[in-house]
Amino acid sequence: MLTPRNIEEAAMTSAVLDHDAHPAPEAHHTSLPIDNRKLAMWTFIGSECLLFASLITTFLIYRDSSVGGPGPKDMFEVPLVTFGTAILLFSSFFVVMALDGAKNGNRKKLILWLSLTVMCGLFFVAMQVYEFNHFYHKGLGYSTNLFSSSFYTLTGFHGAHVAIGTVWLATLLKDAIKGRIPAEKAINLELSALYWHFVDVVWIIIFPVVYLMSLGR
Amino acid sequence: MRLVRAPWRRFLPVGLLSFVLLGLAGCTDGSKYPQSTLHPKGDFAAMVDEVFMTTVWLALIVFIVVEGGLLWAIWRFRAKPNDARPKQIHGSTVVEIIWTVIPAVVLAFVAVPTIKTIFATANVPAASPGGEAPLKVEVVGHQWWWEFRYPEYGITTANQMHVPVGRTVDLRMKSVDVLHAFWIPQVTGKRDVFPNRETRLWFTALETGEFPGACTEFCGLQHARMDLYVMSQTPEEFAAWVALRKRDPEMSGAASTGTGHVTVDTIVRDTMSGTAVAAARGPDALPTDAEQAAPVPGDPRIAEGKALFTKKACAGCHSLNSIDQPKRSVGPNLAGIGVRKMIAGGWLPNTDLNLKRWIMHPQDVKPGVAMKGYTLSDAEADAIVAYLRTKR
Amino acid sequence: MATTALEHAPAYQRSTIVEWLTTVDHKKIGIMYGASAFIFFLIGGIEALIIRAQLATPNGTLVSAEMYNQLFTMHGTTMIFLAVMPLSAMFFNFFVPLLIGARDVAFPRLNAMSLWVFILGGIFLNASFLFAAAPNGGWFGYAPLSSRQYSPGMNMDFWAIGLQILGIASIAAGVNFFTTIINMRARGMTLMRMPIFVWMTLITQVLVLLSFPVITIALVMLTADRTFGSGFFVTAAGGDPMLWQHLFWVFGHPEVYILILPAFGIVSEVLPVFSRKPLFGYSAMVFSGAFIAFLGFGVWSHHMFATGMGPLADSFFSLATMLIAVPTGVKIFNWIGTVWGGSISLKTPMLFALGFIAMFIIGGLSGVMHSVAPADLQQTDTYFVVAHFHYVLFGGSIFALTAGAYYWWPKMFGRMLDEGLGKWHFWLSMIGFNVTFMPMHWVGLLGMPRRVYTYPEGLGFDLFNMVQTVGAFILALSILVFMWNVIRSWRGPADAPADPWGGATLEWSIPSPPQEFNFAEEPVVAEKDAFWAMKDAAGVDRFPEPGHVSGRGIHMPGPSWWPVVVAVGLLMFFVGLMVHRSWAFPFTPVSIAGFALMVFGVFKWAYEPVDAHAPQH
Amino acid sequence: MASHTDAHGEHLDHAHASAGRYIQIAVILFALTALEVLLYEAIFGSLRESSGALATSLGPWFVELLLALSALKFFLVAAFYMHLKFDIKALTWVFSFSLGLATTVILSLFLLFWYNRGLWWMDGPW
Ligand code: HEA
Ligand code: HEA
Ligand code: HEC
Ligand code: CUA
Ligand SMILES: [Cu+2]
Repeated sequence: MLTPRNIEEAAMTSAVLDHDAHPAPEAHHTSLPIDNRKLAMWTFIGSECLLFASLITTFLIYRDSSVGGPGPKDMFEVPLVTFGTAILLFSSFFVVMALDGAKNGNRKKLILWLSLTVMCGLFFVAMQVYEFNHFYHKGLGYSTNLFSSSFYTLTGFHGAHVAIGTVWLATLLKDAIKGRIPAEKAINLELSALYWHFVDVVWIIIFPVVYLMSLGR
Repeated sequence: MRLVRAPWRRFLPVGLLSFVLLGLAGCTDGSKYPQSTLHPKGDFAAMVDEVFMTTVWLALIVFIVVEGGLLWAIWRFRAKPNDARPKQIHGSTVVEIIWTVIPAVVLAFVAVPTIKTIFATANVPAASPGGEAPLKVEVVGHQWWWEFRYPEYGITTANQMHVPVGRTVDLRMKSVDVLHAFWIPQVTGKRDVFPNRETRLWFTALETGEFPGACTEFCGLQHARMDLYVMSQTPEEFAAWVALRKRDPEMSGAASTGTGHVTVDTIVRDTMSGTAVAAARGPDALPTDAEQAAPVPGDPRIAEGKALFTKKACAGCHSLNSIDQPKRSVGPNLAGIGVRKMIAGGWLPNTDLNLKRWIMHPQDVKPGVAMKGYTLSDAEADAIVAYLRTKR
Repeated sequence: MATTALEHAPAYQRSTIVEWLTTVDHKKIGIMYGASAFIFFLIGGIEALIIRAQLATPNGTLVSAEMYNQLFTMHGTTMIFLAVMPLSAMFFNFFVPLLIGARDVAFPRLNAMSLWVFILGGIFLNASFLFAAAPNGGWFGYAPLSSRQYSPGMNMDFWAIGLQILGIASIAAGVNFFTTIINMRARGMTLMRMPIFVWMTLITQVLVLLSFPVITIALVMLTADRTFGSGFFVTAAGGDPMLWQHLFWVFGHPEVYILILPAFGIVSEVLPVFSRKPLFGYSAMVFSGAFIAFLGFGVWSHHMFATGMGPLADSFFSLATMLIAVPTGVKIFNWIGTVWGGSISLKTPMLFALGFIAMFIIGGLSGVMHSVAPADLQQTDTYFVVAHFHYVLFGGSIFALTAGAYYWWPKMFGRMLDEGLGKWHFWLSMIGFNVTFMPMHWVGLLGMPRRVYTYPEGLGFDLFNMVQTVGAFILALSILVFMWNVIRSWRGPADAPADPWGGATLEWSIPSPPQEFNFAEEPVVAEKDAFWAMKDAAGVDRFPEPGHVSGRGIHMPGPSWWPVVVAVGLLMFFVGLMVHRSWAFPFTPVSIAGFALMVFGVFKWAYEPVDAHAPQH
Repeated sequence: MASHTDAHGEHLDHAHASAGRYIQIAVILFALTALEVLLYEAIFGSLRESSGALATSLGPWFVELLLALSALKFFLVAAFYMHLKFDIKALTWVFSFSLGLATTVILSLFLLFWYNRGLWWMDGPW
């Protein structure tokens, strides 16, 4: 019933964000062949689906109900967002490469791809700061109208997720540089990578649903 | 154990009995319960009552069978000294299927009339039972009173809605502030009233009479005191009432033509502050007709009251004219206030004393209302009351 | 069953307060959930008593309209979020690991954080009374009444922000328990061998995880409206109050099943033990629970029949709602099937469990009456609804939680509660409860709206209300009896046996109260009702008392300050949102400091070895 | 329990999600995004003039096309980058159930609002 691999995985069972695996020799046994933290991350991601669903619903219902003020067509600029989208997609790719490095104990590879990922994160956040600022100067404050409030809330929530993810990945990068992410601790990176992909995937929805659709119809 | 078993056997049957008895009490004497949903006097309410009673009877059967079974099992299988270990049964697919299907069947008997009634009540009938076109009434919810407008006649009134018996009433409703819900249990169910969408409701009163109603969506501080009355009148009486309203301009004079009238959009609504003052007092006594004194022609207080009504800025919020009034007035229309049944959102009987108290200290009676105190002396208040009594 | 009694290793000494503040032991956390939730329950109950005293007679003047509105809002909010949910959480915490044969939950420190966030959030909500600004917009805070324009005071800020705080606690706990149950079961405990209470807990967590984010977003938007001047629910800006209602009830209806499913689970544990007969139709019980939860996501608009959604929507939600009676009926019948043919011993836990069934049926049937959309047009927002939900919430949740309390008390504290007082408690509850809430059906149908601080004479409400008030005080008396029972047991000896009732599940196999590590040896399970199976295999009715063991070699996670620190930071962050009104500088120093503290705490937490301060064995 | 562990045992090996596969997926993802933007530009944006008949024929399906393309991207990231394809099934269940519910909530609220606003006047005769 207990394979060696299973025991090894089980040995890593501990609190979310715990970078140090459970040191106990006789650790918890897990019912499924999967780390608790990974299951928890997926559970959390499931919960986040509903968070973004509520935000997207609000945006869709309110997009065209504003009383006056600028609308999507006055604001959105496709090239900038396309750039942001590409950045996020790139970063998803980078982080799987980093994880690949981590799992194979290839520290150089890990550090290289992980730094690229973090840079993408920073770029995206910067892009959003720029965009918000730009919109603001074009006359779209947070409370200007329904469109602006629901747009900023939705993309702001997403941006906050990106920011948290970036900080998390940066912390791991620091660990990696210090050599604290050996192959058997790749799970630490895997968790943040899952989160990061989810954030990317949400943007994959936001980009057409919020930007392109608002411009299109 | 002695303490335990005896009441168990007795309690639920007794509970059940009182359930039924109380139910019967509720059903028999409608006159004691003027706001009852169980004594419909309108077609909408009657349709609802019918489907409701269907569910009541079915529920009662389910209740008796299931609770009965439960009690029987408890009694029959109570532990006895030296009981052997009971037979270990883990389930039975057949039984389980049976008791999945039976409730589903029972529910079908509820579902069919439900859907029928949903569709039967959804749309305003094209014509009254008598063939007449429905009477359109616009209902406007305010914190915390009701405005009623009759576009057919161009008249407006407040808190007391007059309708002809037998003619379907087509209500189109909206709010000027928060959500409210319009409800007159004896004739129709409730419907929410929104600031941003028109909702509809309808009914045909099948009897004449006075039907109390209430606002049932929590709408802030004085939600409890946002009642209303529906006066269901014979067509002749109703026509007379309309004629009376149409005569208002002759009776009221310049002060109340509605020009310069404040509407909710033009005032700052800081009066609804949640931290309101003293507790409201109840009415001192029940009204009798005698307390609502009829106006005496030539009474000097009437002229004085008329002047005060303008001077004290009452006319800023209240109109005494019910014709062609602007929408969304801040205060209720006071045409007809002289004989209205209730004041202050339908809960103070309209006696001279109560009216005077209201005019002098509205914030004591109903803390938080938009109508603040207006420093009136006793005599001034009497004069205004006398003047308002001429508005019939 | 390890029965080797070894010398006790020298215990790591901390002061009691520090020990409880920093503990990550699921049992201590459970007890703290229970204690704080019970205090909140008393507060909510006292609010209810004041409500009842005000309504005892027409034109009551005990409290002002404003005070009354605060009371019922806080009563509803408290009972739901600060009493029933955390009381269930007490049982999740204490018993889920025991029932699945685990040493702890998956994330002990996250668990501690949930607790502290909950407690601080509850204190925050109730602190509003100190500012005379308790929430006053009803427990569902309908917009636009809850917007700044119509609720200018701090009242609804407390509500919106308080619920966000509590939501974070719930979601964190949801992730934790979902993971624990899926992944921490003892060897051999397949999903279909789990005790039904664990199943219901699992389903409840799914509901929490999928419904709380929705209200979180609604509350964020409400807070944005109130604080930053956006117009999500401001009709003048095009905002639609219907959106609030939909988002609230998309959360709100699953929420009521969050309140009842744990209760179903408790009752399903109690009935078999006191009938000495296994649960009837185990898998039907599991699937009906899952089905109820699933349907629970598709019926939310039955709270909105009066909004005039239109006949198609009304029909859909009517039918979907009715359908829930089918799986619920399956549960009821299976419970009856469980006691049927058993040997029923009417101990207090059993009385409450049976009382639960009897009362829940009534509440369920009035629920079905609500689901008839046209009939609901007469019922909604009247005392008929108030009757419905107290039958399911008090007669349902509270009765079952009480059954659980009596049942598991010996395991939690090593002391028995007194049977005689327990019976007094039960009968007083039963009578008080029905006297309070049965007449609400009638007074509701006779036209009494809810949320009215007073009502006039002449509508025929007077007698009913007086009776209800008397009932509420009988109910209060029954709670006092319970409290007395607790105090008595506290004073008495800690001599509860490990298995006082002849239990079916693993928690009864270990000493009462359990040692820190729960199981000296991780159990292996081969069947449902694992402990019964073990006893059967050994051919005994009861095992001899299990001895205490040293636990040498068992490593448990050590205590930690960081969960408390993060919780405090979180609270500060939210408190900071209360006091400012500008989009230009969205965050006050308090918020920023709180945020910094939180980030600091998270980092320390992340880098703290799990057993940094663990007892040295 | 044994059944759980063993049934999924072979999935535990992450080897078949190789770097090469990741690169493949990345290329597809970019192609899809480019297609999305191209569609937008062809139908509404700068390429509108030159695309002519194509734009008019695709115009009514713009939203559907976009959603389909995004769904595809979504699926690729979830399946390969997030390893759902290789991990234990439980994770796929957790995610797809939540996702399904989220989608249902969005759609049904959208539908309800559309239906309701068509029934009653939104600031109509008032
Ligand atoms: C524990 C909480 C709980 C539970 C379990 C339920 C269970 C149910 N509820 Fe309740 N409900 C609330 C808590 C709960 N409710 C609250 C708090 C409110 C008010 C919120 C507010 O406005 O403040 C509310 C309001 C509410 C409304 C809105 C009323 C209104 O405001 O107008 C409706 C409408 O359909 C409803 C229906 C139901 C139904 C059909 C069930 C069903 O799940 C019940 C199913 C059970 C049975 C039916 C009994 C057992 C079954 C049998 C014995 C089988 C045979 C039966 C038949 C064939 C009928 N509830
Ligand atoms: C689980 C939930 C729950 C529980 C247990 C209760 C319990 C009770 N509720 Fe509750 N109630 C709600 C949930 C609940 N309620 C909700 C959600 C609402 C809607 C709110 C809204 O409209 O927004 C509501 C509304 C509500 C109303 C309607 C108010 C209105 O619409 O105007 C009333 C009126 O009678 C009422 C009464 C009671 C009573 C008498 C109890 C009793 O059962 C209480 C029994 C408990 C006690 C009596 C406590 C014991 C205390 C002591 C013994 C004193 C000890 C003292 C010290 C140690 C100092 N409740
Ligand atoms: C700021 C606007 C305002 C002013 C000024 C004002 N009122 Fe009012 N009045 C109201 C409102 C609003 C109500 C409805 C209050 C309620 O019941 O909630 C009301 C109600 C009334 C009623 C009861 C009507 C009914 O059917 O319930 C009377 C009578 C009345 N006012 C008379 C007066 C008199 C006399 C004055 C001048 C001394 C006056 N009002 C000044 C706003 C005003
Ligand atoms: Cu208006 Cu309640
Ligand atoms: Cu519900």
